[in-house]
Amino acid sequence: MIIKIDGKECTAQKGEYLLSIARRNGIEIPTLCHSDALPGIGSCRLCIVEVVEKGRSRVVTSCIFPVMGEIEVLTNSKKIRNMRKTLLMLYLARVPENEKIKKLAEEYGAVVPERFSADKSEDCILCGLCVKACESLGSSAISTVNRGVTKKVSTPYDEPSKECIGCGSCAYVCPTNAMKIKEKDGIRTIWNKDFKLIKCEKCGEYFATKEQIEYINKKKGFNLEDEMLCDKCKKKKAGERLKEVFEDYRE
Amino acid sequence: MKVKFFAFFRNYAKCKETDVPLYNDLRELLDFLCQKYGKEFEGKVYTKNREISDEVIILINGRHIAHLEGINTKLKEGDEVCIFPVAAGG
Amino acid sequence: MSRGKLSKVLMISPDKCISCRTCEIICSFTKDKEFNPKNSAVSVLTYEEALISVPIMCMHCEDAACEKVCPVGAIKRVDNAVVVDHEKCIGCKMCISACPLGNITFNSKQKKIVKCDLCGGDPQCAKFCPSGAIEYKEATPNNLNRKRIIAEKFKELFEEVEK
Amino acid sequence: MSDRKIVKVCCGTGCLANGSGVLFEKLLEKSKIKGDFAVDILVKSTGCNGLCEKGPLIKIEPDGITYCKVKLSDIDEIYEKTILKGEAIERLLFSDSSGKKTKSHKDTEFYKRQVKLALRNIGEIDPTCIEDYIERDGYKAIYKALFEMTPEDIIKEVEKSKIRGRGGAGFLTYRKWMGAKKVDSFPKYVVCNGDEGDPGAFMDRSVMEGDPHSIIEGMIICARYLDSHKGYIYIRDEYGLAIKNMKAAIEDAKNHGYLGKNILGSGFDFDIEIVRGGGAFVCGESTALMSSIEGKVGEPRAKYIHSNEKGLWGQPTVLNNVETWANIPLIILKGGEWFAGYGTENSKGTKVFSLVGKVKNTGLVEVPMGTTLRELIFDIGGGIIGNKKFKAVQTGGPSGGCIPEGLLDLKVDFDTLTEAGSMMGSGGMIVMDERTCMVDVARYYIKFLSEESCGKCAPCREGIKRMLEILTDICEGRGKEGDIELLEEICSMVESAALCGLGKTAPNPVMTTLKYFKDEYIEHIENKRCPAGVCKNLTTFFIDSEKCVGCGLCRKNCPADCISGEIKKPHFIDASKCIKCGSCIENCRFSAVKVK
Amino acid sequence: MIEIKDIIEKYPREKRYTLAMLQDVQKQFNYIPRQALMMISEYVDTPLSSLYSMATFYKALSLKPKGKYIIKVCDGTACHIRSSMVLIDEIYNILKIRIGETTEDGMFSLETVNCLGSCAIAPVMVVNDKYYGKVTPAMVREIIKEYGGEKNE
Amino acid sequence: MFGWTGKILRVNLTEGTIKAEPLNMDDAKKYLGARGLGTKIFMDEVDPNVEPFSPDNKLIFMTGPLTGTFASSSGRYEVIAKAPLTGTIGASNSGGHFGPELKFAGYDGIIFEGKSEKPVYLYINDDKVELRCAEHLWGKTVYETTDILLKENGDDFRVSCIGPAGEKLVLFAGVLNDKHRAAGRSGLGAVMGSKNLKAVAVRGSNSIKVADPEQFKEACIDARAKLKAHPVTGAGLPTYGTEILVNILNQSGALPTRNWRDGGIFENAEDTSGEALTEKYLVRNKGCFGCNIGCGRVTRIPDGKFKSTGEGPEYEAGWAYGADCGVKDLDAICKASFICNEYGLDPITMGSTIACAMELYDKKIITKEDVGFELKFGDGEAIVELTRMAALREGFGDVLAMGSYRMAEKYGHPELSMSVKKQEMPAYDARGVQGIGLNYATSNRGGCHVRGYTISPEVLGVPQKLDQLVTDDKANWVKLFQDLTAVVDSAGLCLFVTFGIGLPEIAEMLRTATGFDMSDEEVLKCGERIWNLERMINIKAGFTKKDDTLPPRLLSEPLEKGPAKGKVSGVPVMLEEYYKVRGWSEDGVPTEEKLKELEIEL
Repeated sequence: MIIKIDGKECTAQKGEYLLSIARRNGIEIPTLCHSDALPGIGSCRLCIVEVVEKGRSRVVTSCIFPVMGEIEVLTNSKKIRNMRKTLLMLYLARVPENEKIKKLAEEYGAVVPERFSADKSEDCILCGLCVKACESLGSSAISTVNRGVTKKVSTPYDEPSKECIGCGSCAYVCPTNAMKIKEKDGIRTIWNKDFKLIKCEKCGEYFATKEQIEYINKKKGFNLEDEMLCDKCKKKKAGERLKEVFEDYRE
Repeated sequence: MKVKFFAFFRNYAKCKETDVPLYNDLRELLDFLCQKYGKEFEGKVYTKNREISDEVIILINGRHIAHLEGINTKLKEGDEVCIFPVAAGG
Repeated sequence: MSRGKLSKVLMISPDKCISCRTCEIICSFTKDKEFNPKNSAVSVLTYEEALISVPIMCMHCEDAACEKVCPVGAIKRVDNAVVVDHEKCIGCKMCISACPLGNITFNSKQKKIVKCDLCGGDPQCAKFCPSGAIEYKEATPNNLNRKRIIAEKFKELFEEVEK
Repeated sequence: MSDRKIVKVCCGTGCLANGSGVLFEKLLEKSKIKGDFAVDILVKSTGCNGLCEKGPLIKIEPDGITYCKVKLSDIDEIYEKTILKGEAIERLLFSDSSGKKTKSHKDTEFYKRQVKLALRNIGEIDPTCIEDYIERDGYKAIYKALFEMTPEDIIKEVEKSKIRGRGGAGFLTYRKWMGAKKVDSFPKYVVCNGDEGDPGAFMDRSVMEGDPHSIIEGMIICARYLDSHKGYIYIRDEYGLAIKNMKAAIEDAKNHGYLGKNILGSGFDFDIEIVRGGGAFVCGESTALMSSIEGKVGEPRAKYIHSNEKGLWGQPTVLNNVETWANIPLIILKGGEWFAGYGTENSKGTKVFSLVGKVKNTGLVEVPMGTTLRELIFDIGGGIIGNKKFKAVQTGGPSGGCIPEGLLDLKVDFDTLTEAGSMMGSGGMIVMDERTCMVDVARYYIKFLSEESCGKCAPCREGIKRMLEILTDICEGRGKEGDIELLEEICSMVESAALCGLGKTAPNPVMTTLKYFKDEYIEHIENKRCPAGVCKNLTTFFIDSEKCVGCGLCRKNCPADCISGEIKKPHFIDASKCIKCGSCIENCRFSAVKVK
Repeated sequence: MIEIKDIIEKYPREKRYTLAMLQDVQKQFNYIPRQALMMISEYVDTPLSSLYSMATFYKALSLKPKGKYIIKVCDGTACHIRSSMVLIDEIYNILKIRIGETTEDGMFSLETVNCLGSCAIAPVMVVNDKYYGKVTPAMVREIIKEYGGEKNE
Repeated sequence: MFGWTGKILRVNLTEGTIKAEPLNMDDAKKYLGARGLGTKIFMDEVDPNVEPFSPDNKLIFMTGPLTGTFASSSGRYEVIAKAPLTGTIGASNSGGHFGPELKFAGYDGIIFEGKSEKPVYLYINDDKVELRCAEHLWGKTVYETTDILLKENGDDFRVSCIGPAGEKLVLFAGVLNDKHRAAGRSGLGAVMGSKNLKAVAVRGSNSIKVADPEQFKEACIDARAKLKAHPVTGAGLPTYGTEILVNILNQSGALPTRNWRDGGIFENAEDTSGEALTEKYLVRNKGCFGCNIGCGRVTRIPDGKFKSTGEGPEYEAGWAYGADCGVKDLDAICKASFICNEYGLDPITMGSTIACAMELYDKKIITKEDVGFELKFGDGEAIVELTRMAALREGFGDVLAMGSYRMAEKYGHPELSMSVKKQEMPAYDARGVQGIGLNYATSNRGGCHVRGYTISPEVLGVPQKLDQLVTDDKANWVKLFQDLTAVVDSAGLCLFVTFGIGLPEIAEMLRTATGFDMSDEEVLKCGERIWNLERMINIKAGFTKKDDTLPPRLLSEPLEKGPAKGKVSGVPVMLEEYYKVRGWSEDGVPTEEKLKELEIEL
């Protein structure tokens, strides 16, 4: 099936999400809460586009809009740009110092009216990606807490979570870099929980939390306890072996 | 007369130098050598049009054949012909 | 699945490697359009005493640990390559810990997993290796055999140490 | 056979709050007095009659006498005079705005103009008594649906009725059902949305409390059509009585073979479970409600795939509102055409409204679609309390909007309300007078939404937060130039970009007040004055010495003791002490208290 | 004393009953003890975080103990325009608690609700399950007295 | 920022301060990078008359816009300072991996100022840049220093350092990186030593971006394909390394033998040839960063007393220790060359200086007493021992450490030094190859072949064959080669790419990398600009026309055999023409108009 995105003809499978069709065709639609790995959340609303179907235009969220028929899509119409601008104004009002949002806001010409109060240290836009990522790991150490304007992301009781393995996926998927992970003296601190990092037996570099290794062993049935090496040293070790193999081979 | 080979020409000739009968000119000598050392040698010395290849340097008594009469340079007894691949360094 | 793709393997010949790291440069460029050997999926390890350099990259294992450990299915076998879908990656780095060979790394600047994907069937490292130390070759019985011998020796060596 | 008197004591939440429970106990006690009477007394507690304002209400049948505002001390007299002798007690009769007394409530203007379909049984039956329901043709429709009609027949009737969902959006019910039917995936679910959350609306509560079987019957019919075997009724946890009555009704229905395995021997199984809501307005949104039933946080999801195709646990699910379900048995029993005989071109049947606010007769009313607002408010509702000036009527709850006087002749149906910038919603109708500040109303709704938004999507969460910030500032005298434009900008974005219905309609209260009452905003922002005298920082009350007769009522009612004056002489307000509660203005009978 | 375990085990081990369990616990204890959250988490095999999320999402649930008597003042539209907020002020005057707070002796908690569906008798106030309609500040004092409040004066 | 990283480190060794400064983009566009840009900075900041070992001399490390990219052979960086050996502007170029690593760390270059009180080394790990104590490294060889620094800081560091020779201010000490790669000539290692700067250790994890990635890649692929296809860069160099030239030059009669005394034919050339090296010593090839050629040799002296491994020797080193010293023992030649790397010396100057000493000895100007042992031409053991001694300034080594000119001068025979501007000429006899003589005479850093390698057309016929025995038109060729070389050096490429590709390919890579819209001609103009700037520095330092000459031997002693029999160098004739071609005055000074045309501001 062929759909038209910004005038470009794109082939699409029925039920495919609009955002991924657009991306596949090199059409960039801004989004903050999308990850291919995780079920669509549709919370950031930045990826809204106009869909014209049977002469009727409507605004849809491209990341979760399944294409069911031959439609025409406008990803960057004036209307959409204006909406994104207002939305980014609201985002920027929420996280005034966040670089990512500042950049996007600038792109869309969004300026925050002075009247809005703001917490300058805030970086979270509550998109919920971190929660989904943690869930996909099976840890679910964090969740959204409260609702409405008081909503936030946290661990139960704001205390160090038993489930958290300190992998940092939450920080990885976070579009605004809101997660504060501290690493100091072999201790990784995330969500108020301190993790002792495992030291590479060779180079002494800290490379993973004990809980991560346990996770791999327990949940995935591995046995990674023999020799704890960082990726670089593992590679060196493998290289060493290969070298030996080839030395033999050469002779 | 003497022909000296250098670099991988030694691989084709399987020697560093060889004494050959006198030939009239360079072309005759090269034809003889091609016959003697085979296709690979020929491929390096000649182009498809049987002109001297760009990839070979031939000196006759230390003079580059470009400054002599090229492939038609006459040869005489006692001449020393050196065959190099084009090479450089520094 | 195209048979053509299936029938090629990445072969390395450390004896030919001149440690120029062209593979690293082109690999990082292919992935990021920038030059940065630290972000390359292939690394050239040089052993001075042994007078040898080894280009090392993902072996695309049959039963890949990285694929198994990924919680979101971001690592999948595509034809003969084990490939990371970066859009799907959630950065838990389990694959890095799980890979026994250290062939998955993390680019902390770009926040990205770095792993060989055979460039979609046209590995650039092999294409531009000036010395033939990395080659993408038809899986002839000969080549496969060589690869197998090396793999076995490799395994042997590993097991020796592990035990 | 002795003369049988049926005493119906309204035990809806409204009347209970006014003490009807005690009356019922007392009457029940009285009825058990064994005496040599010619009458056989049956005392029933019924659901809400709608006229809560006048409660507690007691009806005595077959005499057709209705008493209002009954006190415990009146019971003996009622027993002696009315029950035993059939005499009406004048003092307790309903008197309308003109003061005219009416013997039966049915003769009042309030009732006369109503057409009770969804509310057909309420106030007439004891909701905990299934026999009452059966007696009034209850469960007849399922006999028809199970034994006489094919699923095709069922949907045809629903289609003919053209009934639209009473929950708010007004989606055609038969389409929803058909959509779920089409999907070849089982199980399928039937859900009743009883999470009535709109402030100012209580239609659903009263149906669930007063006529639970009608809902159950409606759901069974749909289940039969869909071949669904499981239904859920999602009820707000706050609705204690509704839950209790629904539960009892389900039990009774099971005991009578209307629910459970092999219903009435038809071989068809259907069961209903009650799920208590957790107290979240957003759970009235269908997808959020389903999440809640699944045991999750009640966050909505996008509806690009309709929930009738992928709903509860991803299965086809028909979700209808309480009032819709209550109408279904009638449609099956009397035919879709009959139902479509009521209402307007595109909105068929009747609609229940909860008419509240500054209107004389507050309560539940059911009228045919197309009745004008004026009829509703002035004829049925009896006009504005204290004969003050009507200002606006708010419909549709937080998702709706405020309709000004100029549109009073609007025929109320789904489409006209939407056109006016409001919406039908579930039927809340709040009347506002000149003492209502429209900016405050907008602020009130946005505040409500700021607490009730689930917070998932940014336009709604952040938009509402900022709108509230602006509106609060305006109400508290910190309004700035440009605020109106900013509000408009945010509104228009939130309207299109929010994820769910709640978010998309959240700007409505702001947009309609801005549309119809922009002057009030400007007055607040530019002149720092609240014309309605509601926004405390912007209000100064004063007493018009020309009008003040010195009755002292204001002084007595002033909680701040800031009014002084001698009897029969003009009074004064000490503005420095005034807490701007407005009790003086409410209590003055001479319109002498004014807002500067 | 009913134990948490008894409440939970009334329900099958299915996630969909978590809300019901939480509500029952809430009803029993006037809040959701931490232990209950953990037990439910284990019972229905659901992460603690998702239960915590629910417990903080739904207004009917509370993680902090509430008073013996929960005063709910309706701030639905109808009540609002009939000055329900004045009642809140009055309650503060009497009990010195604001919305969301509980008196020190643990007797009263004050909440607002967004419509109790009793708009016709606005403003409405509810103490535990008992409704009071057309409440005035003066009535507030009386009602609180009924429940043994107003000790302060 | 494309091509360049846009940042330069300024390290004040006196103060111990470090700061990162933005790159001047106007200069970058005019002088490209590496040699050009470094020289421009030198010009702007340093008095041309500065004493080389004064703290006021600055030592500049600079990369080019192509350094560290996919452009083949882009592992280059340049070291620039006032040169102790020559007193000219010194600019020496090296490959390996250090230069790219510096760019990956985020810097186009480093300017070292002043002098540290104690030995230090500069530690660079991306943004973390520190001067660290190097007392434990002082006295250590290049290999040892490198190993220690890698061990201390991690094996993904790259080290550029000096050996004992640099520390001891040997006038031809080099700066070595990756152990075996040298910015060898003109004594810049001694400048580094004079500053008490032992090493620079760098590790970088940043990316180098180019303006048009796709076009740039295309340009690089095109260049790589041409290099692969060319017989020199695709076959000759990879197979035999640079030593392949020994036999060719020898057969052409232009291999200077025994301090250029015995003409251009060395009877034992075959023993020291690339063929011999390949057969007996070569272990494997080695490429510098991103090199498509891979001319580097990892070599092993398999047995005997010199048994060891190392890299090289390159043709020039092989010649300096071989033909020039009359040595045919390849073991000794390799070993001596290895020691140069280990101790941080320039093997051309070293070998030539020994050759000069051998002639002095042969002429009995110096004796066994001076040297400590006999010093005859052809003595393999002597070249090894003297190299070590020179590096450590032991005994006669202290004399050798001055270079041939100062040594010969000391003994009253400066004419026996085969040097131009006191720097020893390399391995092509200017009598047998006329053009290269003009290049030697005019090279801005003294006797040098890689400022304008006319050997390529004159001997090898690349890109076309010129007659090496004539002087006609050589001025034009020399100018062209000098300017193009300046471009290649400044771009960050290896000069060897010019065997396979030319200006169009290089200019295209530069354009697509930097995004600057420059025509081929404008690129070449950059080269000319650089050349003239270097010339101006030398003029300001007091160099004149009389310095643009060759040793008298080449001007007056005709060759006695071989194809160039009877020839002397035609430099005096060619020089006049050269000045004209360059647009300089008769005295060899760039005219006002020329400087204006080239937009050189002084």
